[in-house]
Amino acid sequence: MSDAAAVDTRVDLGGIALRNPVLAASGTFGYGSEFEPFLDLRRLGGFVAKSLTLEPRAGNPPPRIAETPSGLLNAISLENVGVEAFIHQKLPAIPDGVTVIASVFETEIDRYAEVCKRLTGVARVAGIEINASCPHVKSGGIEFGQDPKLLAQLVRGARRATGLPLVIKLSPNVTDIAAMARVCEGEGANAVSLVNALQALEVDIETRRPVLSNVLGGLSGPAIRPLALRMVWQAARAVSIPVCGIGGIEGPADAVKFLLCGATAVQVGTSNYLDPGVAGQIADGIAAYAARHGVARLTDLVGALEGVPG
Amino acid sequence: MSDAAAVDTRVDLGGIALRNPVLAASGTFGYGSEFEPFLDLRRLGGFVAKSLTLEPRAGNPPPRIAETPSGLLNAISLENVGVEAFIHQKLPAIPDGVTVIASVFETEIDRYAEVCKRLTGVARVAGIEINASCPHVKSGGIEFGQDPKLLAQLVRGARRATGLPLVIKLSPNVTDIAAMARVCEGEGANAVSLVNALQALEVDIETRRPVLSNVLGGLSGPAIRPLALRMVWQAARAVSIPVCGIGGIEGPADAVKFLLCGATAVQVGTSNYLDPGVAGQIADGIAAYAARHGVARLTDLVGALEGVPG
Amino acid sequence: MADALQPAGAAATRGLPTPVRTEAEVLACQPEGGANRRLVLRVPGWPGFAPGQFAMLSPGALGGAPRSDPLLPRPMAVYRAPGGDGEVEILFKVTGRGTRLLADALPGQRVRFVGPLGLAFADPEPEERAILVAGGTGIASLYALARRLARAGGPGVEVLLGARSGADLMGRDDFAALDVRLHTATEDGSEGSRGLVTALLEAALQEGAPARVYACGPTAMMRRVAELAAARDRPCVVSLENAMACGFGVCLGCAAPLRGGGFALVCRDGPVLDAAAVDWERMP
Amino acid sequence: MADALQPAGAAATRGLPTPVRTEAEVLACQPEGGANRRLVLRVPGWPGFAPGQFAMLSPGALGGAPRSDPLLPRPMAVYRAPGGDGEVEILFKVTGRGTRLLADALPGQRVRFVGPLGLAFADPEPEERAILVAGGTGIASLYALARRLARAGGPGVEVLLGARSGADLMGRDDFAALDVRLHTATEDGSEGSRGLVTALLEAALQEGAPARVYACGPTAMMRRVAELAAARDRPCVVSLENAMACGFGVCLGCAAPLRGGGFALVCRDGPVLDAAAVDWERMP
Ligand SMILES: Cc1cc2nc3c(=O)[nH]c(=O)nc-3n(C[C@H](O)[C@H](O)[C@H](O)COP(=O)(O)OP(=O)(O)OC[C@H]3O[C@@H](n4cnc5c(N)ncnc54)[C@H](O)[C@@H]3O)c2cc1C
Ligand SMILES: Cc1cc2nc3c(=O)[nH]c(=O)nc-3n(C[C@H](O)[C@H](O)[C@H](O)COP(=O)(O)OP(=O)(O)OC[C@H]3O[C@@H](n4cnc5c(N)ncnc54)[C@H](O)[C@@H]3O)c2cc1C
Ligand SMILES: Cc1cc2nc3c(=O)[nH]c(=O)nc-3n(C[C@H](O)[C@H](O)[C@H](O)COP(=O)(O)O)c2cc1C
Ligand SMILES: Cc1cc2nc3c(=O)[nH]c(=O)nc-3n(C[C@H](O)[C@H](O)[C@H](O)COP(=O)(O)O)c2cc1C
Ligand code: FES
Ligand code: FES
Repeated sequence: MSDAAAVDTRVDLGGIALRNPVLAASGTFGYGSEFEPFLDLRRLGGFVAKSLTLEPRAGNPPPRIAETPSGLLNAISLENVGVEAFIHQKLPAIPDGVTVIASVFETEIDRYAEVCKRLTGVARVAGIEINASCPHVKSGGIEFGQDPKLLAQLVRGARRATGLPLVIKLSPNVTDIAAMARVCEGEGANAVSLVNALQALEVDIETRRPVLSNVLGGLSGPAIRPLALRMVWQAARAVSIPVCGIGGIEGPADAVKFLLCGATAVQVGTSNYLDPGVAGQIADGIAAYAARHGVARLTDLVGALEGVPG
Repeated sequence: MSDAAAVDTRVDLGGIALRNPVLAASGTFGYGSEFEPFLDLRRLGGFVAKSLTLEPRAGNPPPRIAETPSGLLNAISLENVGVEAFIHQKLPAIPDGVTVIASVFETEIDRYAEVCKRLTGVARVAGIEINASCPHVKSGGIEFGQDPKLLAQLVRGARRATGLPLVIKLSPNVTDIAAMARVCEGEGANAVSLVNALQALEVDIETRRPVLSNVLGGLSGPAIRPLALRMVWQAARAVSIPVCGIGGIEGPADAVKFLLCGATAVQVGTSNYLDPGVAGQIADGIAAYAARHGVARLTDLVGALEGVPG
Repeated sequence: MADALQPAGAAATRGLPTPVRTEAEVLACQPEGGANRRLVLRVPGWPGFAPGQFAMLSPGALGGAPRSDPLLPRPMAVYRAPGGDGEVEILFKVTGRGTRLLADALPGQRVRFVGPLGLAFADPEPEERAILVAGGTGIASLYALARRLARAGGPGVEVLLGARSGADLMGRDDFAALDVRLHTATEDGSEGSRGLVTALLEAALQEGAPARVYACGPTAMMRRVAELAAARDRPCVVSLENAMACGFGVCLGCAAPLRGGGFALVCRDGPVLDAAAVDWERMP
Repeated sequence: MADALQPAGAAATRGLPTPVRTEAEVLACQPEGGANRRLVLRVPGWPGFAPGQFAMLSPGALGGAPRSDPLLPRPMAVYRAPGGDGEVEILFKVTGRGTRLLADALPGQRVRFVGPLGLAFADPEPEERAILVAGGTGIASLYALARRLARAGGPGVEVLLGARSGADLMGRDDFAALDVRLHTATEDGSEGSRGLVTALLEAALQEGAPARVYACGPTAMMRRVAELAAARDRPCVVSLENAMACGFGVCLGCAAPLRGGGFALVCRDGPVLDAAAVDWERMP
């Protein structure tokens, strides 16, 4: 079987039916339409929109980005148009036939829940991804995703607020990623996605200051891929809900690695900046790999990693 | 002041007096003499020898290493000549005037303690670094450095076993690195060093297997530098004992970044493989930087990062 | 914030070509005085551009094998696109790793190219003189505008170029070949008047006739230009050179602070912005 | 384990030059048939080498600016060092990212060089014929030995080279110019006999006279060579091509499993190892 077109690329991400396993990651794909000059969005499984808050938010002052070895450090903060503008201005601009997952981040659980409520029942919103990598102000800035109890409360709150497929995006800044995935499954999440950017720091030795105005930022890009692969493999072994793999995916081979490690779908992030057409090429490339290896259904690749303790 | 030779480069790492802040990291510098063709070891502050166990140990079967974006993934495991061979064969081969820190890793606390005892009183051993990134077999493979209670017991055991300056090398695979540093300080450690390699995974999509025979490995090299800088900055703010910064240092500028983030000294690891002379160049380069910026003592650079919350 | 209204009148937003994402072929990469280079590319499907627009070039993957370091593409103004065959010229200065690697580009090699991006310079009002002020790499951002205005005729085009020394003045001969009034200033006095280009601007602004100022260069220079223009209340637009990751409005990395709060995205709402709208205090 | 005794008699350990760590200058990088290249370097302070030794070359930093991807240096046999002026030749095959980048090397560029490293081939006993068996990139590792043995005279040197097709046979003309008996085998029969080089070895081993076998190539080939030599109990040494990070015995990454447990470090205890000491079952 060497015809990529004949490969069944469909996957189900916790109730979100995807044409293929390749999504664009939140915060790296804008609200979708920015990519139309470069890419037919229908070639993707779909995309996760920029994370939304209840109110529109401005971000951090510049500098917001810095380059690191094979990585990108960013501190954009909560900048977004707000949930209402998303629903009424951004969503309608997205071409039909494109699967859209909304992403939510907030500083308090009830606000998370409120944004989820507003998104529920909106046509075109196929599911909600909860960005748990936000500092919980009351707990002195620890991320929701770093504390099992906080995370459980967050998932519970979101679960109560919406019947939509609920994907919890885990923070990688933890000791035990498997435990966090289990918490989400226990609270009724339909899937988990990981990893978000890793907390990191870059310094300018001439100014003696952090490069980013926000001091700390999130590290993304190829540099973190081996860390993300490890966490995805650990999470996928720990839960029975689907896992969405994210981190440093540059091409089809990288996406296949995540599938083999147990990811049902993947998200492409930073690479969209470097090459706005790359996500489509990755979708095609995975099918080509499957065809080359006589794999009829991409779901047959999920968790097919060999030579590992059962 | 533009004369590098006039800069006072001496630092004190928890009772270990160093000619300059540049050490070579454990496991990347062998037992020292391997580098003599390439480098006068006296140009360094010193080096940390390959971690030692009570008995000699063979390592993992190949493949043991893999290349990742700006990184190196390795799973050498516990391979070393054992503490006795180190004392009687390796140490004597190290030229005089070179500061040697011994490194210890084991699978149980009493074995850690025993190795520390054997090293205590041995001429040439200026201090002991405890590698806390080892899986604790009894606790199902969690690293000593990942659990505050285990870590406390480990440091207590080592502290009882030796009066030598005790440096605890922290595992980066944790949620709260500052808390781990505080545990070490509380148990009487003289310094902490971080980071060890980050747990990671690389996959071969043709064989569908992990690239390393050991499945998981440790990620090191430039890719992890921004993560290491962040953790060093957080640890240095949390404790008053000296911090030794490690992770992805390629050149003098990188070393200076760690000093500014609060590291009293640094360790150069993976870069020694790529360029066996690099550690000496880094030592010289830091002094040159200080001279260029009119810094009389390198200790004046430690923690001198500006533009960060007090 | 991301959706700040794009400052009125600063930039032309209509009829801009749809950008392409492609592998451009290197036709030539020649020394151009000082640390400057002239890169000539063939861009498949090149849709044309409007003065002020830029492209993202990825130096990382140049050569035999893809690499992820350096990771980010570099923003470069479209200097000129002679002929309709997709030939595109970039003038750049070697300032760091990315541009140093770009300087190694060999004919036949391919480099990822995304562009043209951003908004374009709006023309002056019919009665306005155009005063173009550029320093350092900013010179490359103003050549296409100078060329168009020179050909359009009108009350006249004044071009003021500044650099550290004569050798650093990129594209000087190209400007000289245009029907513009060209003045240069160098800090070492090796060419034109000694000193900063902003001194030339002060002189140029003496003339009473209505004028519109276009500026691109180091932040400090653009800020000074903005002040001088404001003092004589001449409309002034600047082309900013913030660091960028994507170039088309999705990473939110290129934010420039605006007076009265919020940010403009230099890549999407600019790079051409109304100088009066920029909060120069909070510029990095 | 790391300190396993280095297999007796396999390699020469005495009088090896002290390696240098330096920036080598690229003098030339020429096509050499198929995917092969001939790289000529000038290595400052070159101390000479013994046949079997190798060097670590860092493709990552080639070109205008240092980069950390690809990170690791690549091990390459010292093919030849004509003249005493530090000129060093490397023959390599483009197999992946690193060698693809190395193939781009331009005269005048610099590449980090550490070497010569590893142990050298021990000479045969006076009465022994030498049979050199090489496949693919392994050919490069045996040329210097063939050259020395040919000049030394003795009972004779047989060189058996194998590759996929004739174009892939690196350095064939250099071998042909030596006073050795040269036989080639290609899988597609485009040159020499069709089939595997190990078939040539079987024939060569028919002769009764004492012989010592030297082999370098793909693991499967070396393993087969080891079996054939053992069957006729001829001493056999192999030069292994494990992946390496450092090349001088500190990363412990290049471990080769030994019969009876433990590992040899290919870079330090080899690359030349006694074929009978290697645990071929556990080789990756
Ligand atoms: C819209 C626009 C148009 C430009 N046009 C030109 C041009 O025509 N000719 C020219 O020589 N230069 C131009 N620049 C500046 C050019 O992009 C930078 O000089 C270049 O990115 C520096 O990269 P580097 O790797 O050599 O330097 P490095 O300092 O190594 O760059 C490291 C990182 O910082 C970013 N960066 C550093 N300085 C700048 C800067 N001044 N602007 C943007 N990003 C920066 C790089 O993109 C990279 O992410 C333009 C910038 C912008 C925003
Ligand atoms: C002692 C020794 C001498 C050698 N001499 C030569 C020679 O003279 N000519 C020649 O063409 N090749 C030689 N090789 C093999 C050569 O080192 C590899 O082909 C090369 O490293 C592949 O690098 P790459 O980036 O092109 O391939 P990639 O697959 O991209 O390399 C990725 C990683 O795998 C490692 N790797 C992959 N394959 C090998 C391999 N076969 N051996 C060692 N490391 C590998 C690389 O070092 C790198 O870390 C030698 C190897 C050794 C150990
Ligand atoms: C500039 C930038 C902005 C991001 N914004 C968001 C966001 O708003 N919400 C979110 O869940 N993740 C956000 N991310 C994280 C990415 O979605 C992704 O999890 C991370 O970058 C790792 O994937 P990558 O290595 O492919 O980029 C952002 C990443 C970057 C680089
Ligand atoms: C091959 C290899 C072996 C290592 N062995 C040890 C070891 O035995 N003990 C230890 O404490 N750290 C060991 N390390 C970790 C390094 O000392 C260092 O903490 C880590 O590599 C990060 O620094 P770097 O990025 O500069 O390499 C090893 C690292 C590598 C790459
Ligand atoms: S550069 Fe990405 S938004 Fe402007
Ligand atoms: S390559 Fe590092 S020990 Fe052999």
